[in-house]
Amino acid sequence: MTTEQRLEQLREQAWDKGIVAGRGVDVTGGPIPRRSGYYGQPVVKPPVWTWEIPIYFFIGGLAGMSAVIAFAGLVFHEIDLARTAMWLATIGAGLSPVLLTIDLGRPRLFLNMLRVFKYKSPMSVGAWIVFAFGACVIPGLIALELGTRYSFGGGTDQFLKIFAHLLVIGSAFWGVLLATYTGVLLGVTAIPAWFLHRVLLPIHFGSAGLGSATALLELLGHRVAPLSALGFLAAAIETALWIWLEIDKHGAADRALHRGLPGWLIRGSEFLSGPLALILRLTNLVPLAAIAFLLGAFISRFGWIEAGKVCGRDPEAVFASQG
Amino acid sequence: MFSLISKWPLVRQIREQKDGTGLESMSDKTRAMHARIDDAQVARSICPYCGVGCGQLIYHKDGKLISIEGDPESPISQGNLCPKGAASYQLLTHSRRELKVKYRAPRATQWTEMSLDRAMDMVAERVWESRKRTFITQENGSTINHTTAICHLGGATLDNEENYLIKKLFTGGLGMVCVSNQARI
Amino acid sequence: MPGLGTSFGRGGATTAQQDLANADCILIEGSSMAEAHPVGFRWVMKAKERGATIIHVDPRFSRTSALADIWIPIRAGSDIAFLGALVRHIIENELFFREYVVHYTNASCILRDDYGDPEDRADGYFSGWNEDARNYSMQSWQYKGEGLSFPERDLTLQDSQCVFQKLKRHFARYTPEMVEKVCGISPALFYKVADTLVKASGPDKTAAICYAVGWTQHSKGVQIIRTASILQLLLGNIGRPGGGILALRGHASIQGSTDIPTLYDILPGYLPMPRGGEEETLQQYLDAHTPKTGLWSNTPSYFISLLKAYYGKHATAENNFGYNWLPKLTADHSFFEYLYDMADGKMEGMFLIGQNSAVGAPNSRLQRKSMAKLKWFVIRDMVETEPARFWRDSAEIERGELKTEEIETEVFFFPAAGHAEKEGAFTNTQRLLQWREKAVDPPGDCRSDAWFIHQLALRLIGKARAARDPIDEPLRALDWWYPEDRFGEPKMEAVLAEINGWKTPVAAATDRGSIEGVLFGGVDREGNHHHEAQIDGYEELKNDGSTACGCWIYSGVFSRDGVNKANSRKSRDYLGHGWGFSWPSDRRIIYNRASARPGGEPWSERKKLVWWDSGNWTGIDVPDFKKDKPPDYEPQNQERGLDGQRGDAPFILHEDGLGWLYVPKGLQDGPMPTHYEPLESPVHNALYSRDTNPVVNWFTRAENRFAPPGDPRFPFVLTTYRLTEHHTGGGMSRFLSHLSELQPEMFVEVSPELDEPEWQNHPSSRGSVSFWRSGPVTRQCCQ
Amino acid sequence: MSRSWKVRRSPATSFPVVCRAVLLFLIGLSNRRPNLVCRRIYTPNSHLPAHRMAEDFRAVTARRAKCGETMIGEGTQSTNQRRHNYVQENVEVGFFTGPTVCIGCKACEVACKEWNEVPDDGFTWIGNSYDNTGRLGASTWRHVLFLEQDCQKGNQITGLMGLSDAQSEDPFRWIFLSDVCKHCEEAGCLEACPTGSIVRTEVGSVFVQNDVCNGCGYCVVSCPFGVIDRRPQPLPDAGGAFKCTFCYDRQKSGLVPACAKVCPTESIVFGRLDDLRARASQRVEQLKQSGYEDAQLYDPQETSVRGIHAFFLILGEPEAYGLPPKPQVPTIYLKSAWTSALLTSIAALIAVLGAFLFFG
Repeated sequence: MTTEQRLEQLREQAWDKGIVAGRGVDVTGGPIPRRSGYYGQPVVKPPVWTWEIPIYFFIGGLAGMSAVIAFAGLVFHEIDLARTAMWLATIGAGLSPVLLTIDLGRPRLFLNMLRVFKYKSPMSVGAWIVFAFGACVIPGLIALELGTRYSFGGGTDQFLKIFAHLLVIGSAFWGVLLATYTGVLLGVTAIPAWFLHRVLLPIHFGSAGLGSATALLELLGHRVAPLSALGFLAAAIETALWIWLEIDKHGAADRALHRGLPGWLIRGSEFLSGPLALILRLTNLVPLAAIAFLLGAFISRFGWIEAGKVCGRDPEAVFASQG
Repeated sequence: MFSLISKWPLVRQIREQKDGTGLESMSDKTRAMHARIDDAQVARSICPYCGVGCGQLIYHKDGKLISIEGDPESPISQGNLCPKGAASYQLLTHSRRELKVKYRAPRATQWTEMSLDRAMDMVAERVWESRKRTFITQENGSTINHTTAICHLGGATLDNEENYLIKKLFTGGLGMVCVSNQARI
Repeated sequence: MPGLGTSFGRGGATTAQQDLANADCILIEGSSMAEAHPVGFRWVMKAKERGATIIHVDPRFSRTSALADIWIPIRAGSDIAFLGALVRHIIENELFFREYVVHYTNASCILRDDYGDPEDRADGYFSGWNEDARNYSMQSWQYKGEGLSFPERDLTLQDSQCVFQKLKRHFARYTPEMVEKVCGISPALFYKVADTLVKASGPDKTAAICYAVGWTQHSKGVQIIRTASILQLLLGNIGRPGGGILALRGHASIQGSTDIPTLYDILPGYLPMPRGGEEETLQQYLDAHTPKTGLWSNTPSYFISLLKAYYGKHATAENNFGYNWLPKLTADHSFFEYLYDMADGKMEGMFLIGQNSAVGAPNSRLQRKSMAKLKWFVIRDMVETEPARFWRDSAEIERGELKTEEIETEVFFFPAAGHAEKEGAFTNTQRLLQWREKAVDPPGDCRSDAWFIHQLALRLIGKARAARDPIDEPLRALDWWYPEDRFGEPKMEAVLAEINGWKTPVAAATDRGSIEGVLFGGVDREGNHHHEAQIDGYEELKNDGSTACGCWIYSGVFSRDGVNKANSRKSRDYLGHGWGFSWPSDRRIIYNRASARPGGEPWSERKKLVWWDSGNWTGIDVPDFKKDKPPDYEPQNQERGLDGQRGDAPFILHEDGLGWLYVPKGLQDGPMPTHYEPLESPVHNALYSRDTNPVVNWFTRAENRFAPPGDPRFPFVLTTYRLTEHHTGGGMSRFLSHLSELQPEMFVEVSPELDEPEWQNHPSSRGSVSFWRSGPVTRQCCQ
Repeated sequence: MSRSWKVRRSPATSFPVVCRAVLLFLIGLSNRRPNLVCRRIYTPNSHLPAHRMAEDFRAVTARRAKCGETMIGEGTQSTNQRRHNYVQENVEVGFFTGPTVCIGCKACEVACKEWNEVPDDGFTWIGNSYDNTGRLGASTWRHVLFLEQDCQKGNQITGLMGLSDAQSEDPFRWIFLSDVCKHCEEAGCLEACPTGSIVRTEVGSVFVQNDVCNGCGYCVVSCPFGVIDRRPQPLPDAGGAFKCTFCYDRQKSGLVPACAKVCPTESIVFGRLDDLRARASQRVEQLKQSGYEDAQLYDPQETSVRGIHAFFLILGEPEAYGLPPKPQVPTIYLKSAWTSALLTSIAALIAVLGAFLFFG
């Protein structure tokens, strides 16, 4: 039935009875707004970031911490481990800018990231860290590969080795910052669920990065004791962070972390990379523990971004955080 | 090359020891920025919407409209406009404005385009014939000289001069009496 | 505007918007001024900032109410009861401005003994009612004495037949208790308003009233305005700074469209259209419309000058200046009447210029169906509005009532030029003519409406010259002399020059262009001698054909000095002298003689405007009075014209020069306002046995059903209003993204008490409004 | 000058859900209470200068500019109309916006979009009062709030309210206020921007350079007021971050920002920041004396934002306007977050080296 026919019916019904029955539904917000703030409108803006950013957080953390392991491997003559770790770091260093660029509103202006250096902007510092990390890791890997194969012989190899060592030290330096700065990036914002946990976030992202690097290296066949120890450590820290997060609640301000989709994502991821990984390691199911940890670390980043979105849309969270 | 590097805001920032939030980060475009009405001509006009009669300044350049703003010297509006007045630039430039004469023949289902001259000729012909058919010179013994079979309904955004011409032609010339306007609706 | 016209003399706002800032109290009723006239409302806000009290009386709590000091909810259509009660309150408690009322109003005039008031039998009828013809004979409404010009008066206001006593009696039952019953306004609120208004009036204070279509569109709109006029006259607020009644017009040139009307019953300058039968000859017409005294006593000069403007050299004393060429009225030819002709297929063609009758006019469904009966239909607009596409895309097509393939109507759509693409003048709500300069050429085939009329006229006049048919004589005689530009657009200043008026040629002169005050070289399109110098004002108009003037009240706008005053842009004072031209004769606050005491000195220093100073009227505004008539002037032996009016008679258009509390002529529905219910009111009249205005033509027919008053099937009232973000039918706002996004849907606002599920659909006897509240998306299907 | 920004908690109101007050009509005239006593009498602002008709109006307005009254009527002398050299002279400018004269016409929204060629952002009927804009965003740089509240506005009498003895059972007020980017003294977006696209201009405003912005989106989460946003596809110029530019291009040419120029009741006042602040505090005092007991300035100078260039006069609490009561610029979190990050980094280095040392 067309709207016009329906209207015609209504008209006749009206002429006969005066009143036409129908269904009514409440207007949002009216008569007087009962929702907090201005008709429940968000006070701050939720992040516009999409899937690229949590994946970048995961890959960046993994790559950064891989560079640290590579550095330790080099120092303690675990050359194979160091090489694999450097490969991971390099792949990560290559993927990170790609992911970041895809997420930009105007990818063609990516280079503007290096237009200025603003120490008060974690994004600017981060861009320079990613740049510096890439600048160390990629030549570092090349030097390492060439140097360890003794392709040139003699002095050149020696030079390459030293060069590789220096670059791997640099990689480790930038890598560890790459893995942790992302926590600062989220912590230094106006989103209550993030800034209220600005101390926890770098620790979490750091340990998740370290654990992920360890787990992936283990899955790639490097079943050595130091990695196992690091795996235990990371899982233990994640368990501790979970407990911290459960205790350090801020009511409405960070309820996005505990409720709904982001709540379950964070809780689930912490379970995977915390207690579950720990138990699996204790029961010597190392590959399973590694997978659990990787999965947890991966999901966790989505959880945190999602929490930011939910929290950003919630005016009460902002008011509560400023109460 | 050197000049390119020296234009790099980072270099400028380091040289001037700034934190990158100020003028050192401005692009050439920003530095050259100015209001687009700066070198425009202006016509003084009146807002076409309600009866308040706000003064408008119509900025135009090379036969193109650039912007419409309130006229600060108007004793009524003193430079202000309401949302409709503020949107009057869009009123004149929006994409759904019709620019062509359109004709619909009897029983046709579509418009056809037509030249302005031809349409005017046809309208004149229709008026002429209808008037001839329906003109009444006498009724009940008195001279009335009118036609009631052609009517006019005008909006109230027409100029006084346009209304004057309408009344002069339709009533004074053609003898139409069914002449009405938004003012009586 | 018969409401203002009959009360004061001129059908226009008595004051200027910026003068509202000087008011001590502003009563806004029948208007949501903040929403419909936001920029005009700035002066209300200015007044509020200066300490004035803003009162908004409206059924709906609108943006205006939100800014007012007092919002009074009133039942729709009960305005006369409320205002009438204020009148009663002021009279009963002796709160009126006695000196003003005694000297400047007709309170003291004595009525004939056979005058009968609706109060006599509480039936709602005045004396002289003719039930068969459904109209009044107005004989019994007249004054005692020498007609309207020299009535008998009792300055003590004690005579039981005087207007004041009749007014007192007429409103005697309009008590606060009655207000509570009829309007739903509690006595406490009523007294609050009454006190505020009275305290803000007097020699040192003034109050203003603003209204809009919330009054005028009622079946008794004229009488609501009349009640407000009575109130303002009693309080002494007319013609004084910060006082007056401001009629708020909804369109750029509504005022202009009545001053220079495209209306069936009046000619430019409010001259009545001649009627068939009783106005067969020019002399009969002039006799019927020329009073002895007042400004209208010069009607022959105004009318003959208009005929000279229309027919130029063809209008001669021998052919009665072409009076026979003017069509004569034989009936009501208003829009509502000819709509039925259209519906019946009697109308052959229609011009719709810049109007949207398929959306904006009453019973739009009937409008669209009637259009399909036309032979040809010409529409001019900037966008393809609903009337332009009634034949292919309308509710009737969708409903199957009309079929595109069966509609015989030929439709011509002409794209119109916008306001910046043509020149011309608008007359705004305060009678101010403001010129618009052309900024750019119109795009494509867009042309001004003047171009259209001009080109049509040239074609038709050409046909008439070729045809030699006697009925085409007026066309051949029509003085179409206008010079044009390269697009064929007539020069609008030439039209304005004709509207202002000039001296007609007396003898062939050689060098026209060099004579002072002759515009456009004094020649027509063929280069023939056409006109002489401009005139400076309507005072110069003559009834012998030596002057021509297109609209006498606009005379002076383009005078001998050759300055287009509508385009002057240097405002010298707060009233805006030097900016535009305010008719008549650049008077910004009209009837301003009333701003001085009868003796000529200002009522107070704070409220001074115009005063008598050493032999002349002078002041801030242009005096709306004969410049050198002393305040103590008295006509000795019934002189004619302005000399027949006293020196303390500010309302110079009225024969007696007085403000009319009581209107002895000019109104069909009674000399004093009486409360009637609106046509389809859900309740009966609590004051009189008659429910609705007796003289109203209901225009009832099958397609246009009405519910009788008190019909239990229709217990609710639906009113409409303008949103700030939109304009009338929407042709100038719905197509603009920046406006539409602000109010993208139609919606209905409902009192919470009535917010019941069945209120999803709002039916009336002619249609229904349906809206969906799920989204909450709303949609109105008009009528 | 008192920094009058403060937070007060209103007592929980127990007023019933009030009539929408947009009464289309009244029938059934029951429930009227007769014999009400007129208790509250409106008193005009007695301290305002008595206006004399005959005086030149510019002289009057010049005098009036010194008190807290609005600028309506100042004409070409109004700071909303006259040309200026603020950019060339490095004068800090601001907007002072108040709800007591705002009529909710939305001219500021339209004028902003017309001048800055901002696209429309959807035709959605939200149904929140008369507000179909919702909030500030990438394509909405001015937003007029329509706030319905169940309390009285000054001494306003709405229907029976304000006259009855028991305050009223149906208090109601409708407030309009034009919201805009605050142009913070310490601006979160400005500090966060990695590209230097966002800059502080000569007049103290915060300006996004559209040709530089690459749309990283970090400013979006760094604004404590939720103003700036990234423009989504398919709108023109999508991908970049946008917000109020303070009409920087106009200001460079000596023109007033479009929204202030257009405002019919001069509810938006543009001018020198110090002048505006002085005017604003006077205005608050004036309003408090004339019955607006809950009038306050919203200019958070005591928080880390250190004041805003576009500040507001509000009635009631900031939360109702969607304004954060204590906005903080995110950079205050830098220290703790970076400390945590650096300690984590050091700990990670030690842990890895340690693991290899002890377990290797």
